[in-house]
Amino acid sequence: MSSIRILYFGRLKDAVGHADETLDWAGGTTGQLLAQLRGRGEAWAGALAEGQVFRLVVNQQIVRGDADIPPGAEVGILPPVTGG
Amino acid sequence: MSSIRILYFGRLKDAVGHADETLDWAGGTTGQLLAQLRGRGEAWAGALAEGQVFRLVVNQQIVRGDADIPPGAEVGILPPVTGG
Amino acid sequence: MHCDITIQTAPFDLGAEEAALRVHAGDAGALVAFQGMVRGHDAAIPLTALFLEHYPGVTEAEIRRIAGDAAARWPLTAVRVIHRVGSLAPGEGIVLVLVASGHRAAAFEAAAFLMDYLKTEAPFWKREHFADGSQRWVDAKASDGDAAARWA
Amino acid sequence: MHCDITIQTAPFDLGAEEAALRVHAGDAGALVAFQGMVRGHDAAIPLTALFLEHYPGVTEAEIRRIAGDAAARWPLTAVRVIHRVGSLAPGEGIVLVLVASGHRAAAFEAAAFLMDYLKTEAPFWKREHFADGSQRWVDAKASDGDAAARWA
Repeated sequence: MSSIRILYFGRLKDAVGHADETLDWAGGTTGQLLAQLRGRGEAWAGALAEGQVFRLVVNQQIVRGDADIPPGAEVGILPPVTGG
Repeated sequence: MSSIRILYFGRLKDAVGHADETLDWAGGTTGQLLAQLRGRGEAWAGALAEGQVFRLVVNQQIVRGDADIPPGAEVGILPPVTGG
Repeated sequence: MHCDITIQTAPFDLGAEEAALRVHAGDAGALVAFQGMVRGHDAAIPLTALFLEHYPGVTEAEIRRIAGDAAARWPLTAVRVIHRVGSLAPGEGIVLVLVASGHRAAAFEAAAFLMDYLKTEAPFWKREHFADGSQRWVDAKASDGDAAARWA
Repeated sequence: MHCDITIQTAPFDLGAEEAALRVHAGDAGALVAFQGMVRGHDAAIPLTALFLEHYPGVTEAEIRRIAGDAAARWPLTAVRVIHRVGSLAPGEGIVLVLVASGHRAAAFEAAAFLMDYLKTEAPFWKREHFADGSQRWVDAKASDGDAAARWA
């Protein structure tokens, strides 16, 4: 069975309780992934609410809009950034 | 008899032929001094023409407009600047 | 254009980086450097440390891409970016941006552009550790987003 | 605000000046440096040297005055200006401006403001010496006057 690896950064790591996870994944988009994760309950819906997610990264590429996530992908979920 | 000391800078030194001079001076303004120096002939009139003089300095203070030059003053005549 | 991007835990040295950059800067007449330092008294409680994390690989690639955008926009001869991650004490340098150009306005604008990018778009996250033992992830500032919007 | 202005014939060192300035910069989070270098290939004939002169006393006082203007306009904690005079070879530093502030935009703008002033208003004059033995006083550039007019 296919899966993806999800990486959480910054405050999202604390909010969801871990830095990374492996998720069964037959295929789909970033929008479908976010909807699925938000569906895990109130804590997840809050942690991954619109203003809390700044960018999604698929296989080390920042993606815009509703992008495809192929099985086997690495997906980074990035909260608003605070560098410099 | 009273006098002033005049200092020339940058290309003005070459244009008038010396770096400084002492001039008899009973009193007057920067405008009167420039008129007197320009009256020395065509070379002086050209060297001290409007676009060639950027600032006048009286006793180490940059002056604007037609400023008073007291007897005994040091007067700097500054061509357009090219620092930095 | 010469372009050198590093994410590191170690401190950096402005003087050494300037000397190294000038080897690659050619006949550039203008060099602008920006150095950001950890502020110890920005909040009500004194800061004891700042912890920074990034997305290895992605962050470096994104900074390299934006440096390329800057080079397309301004006539630059060399760009150097160092961003630190890990635990930093107040007063320590966090970020260094060096830009060399034949034109001083280009050097100033490109350095400001790169800093605005690093503040608003580059994947870095800061956590503040305070003298009372508390800690918190830093909130993104709206003013930084406004600064970056200047270049859009 | 700490303010240190020097006109000197000796070379300067960006790293040493940055370290010295930070002693006076307090809890400033942002430091911007501008360094100008002698360009060797700006004209048709290669440059062998640049000679700079100033008006001793007047030039220093004017730069100090303009640094005060900058401090009134932006929240600066420290300003350092070094301008060299005498004979300089291509590649050598001519001018160094360092500005420390709590705010990066203020540091960038104040450094650009000081450089525009130094280019267009400060009493300095440059003479170029070329590889063929010729020399000439540099003409003031209209573009520098335009840059300074931004701040009026």
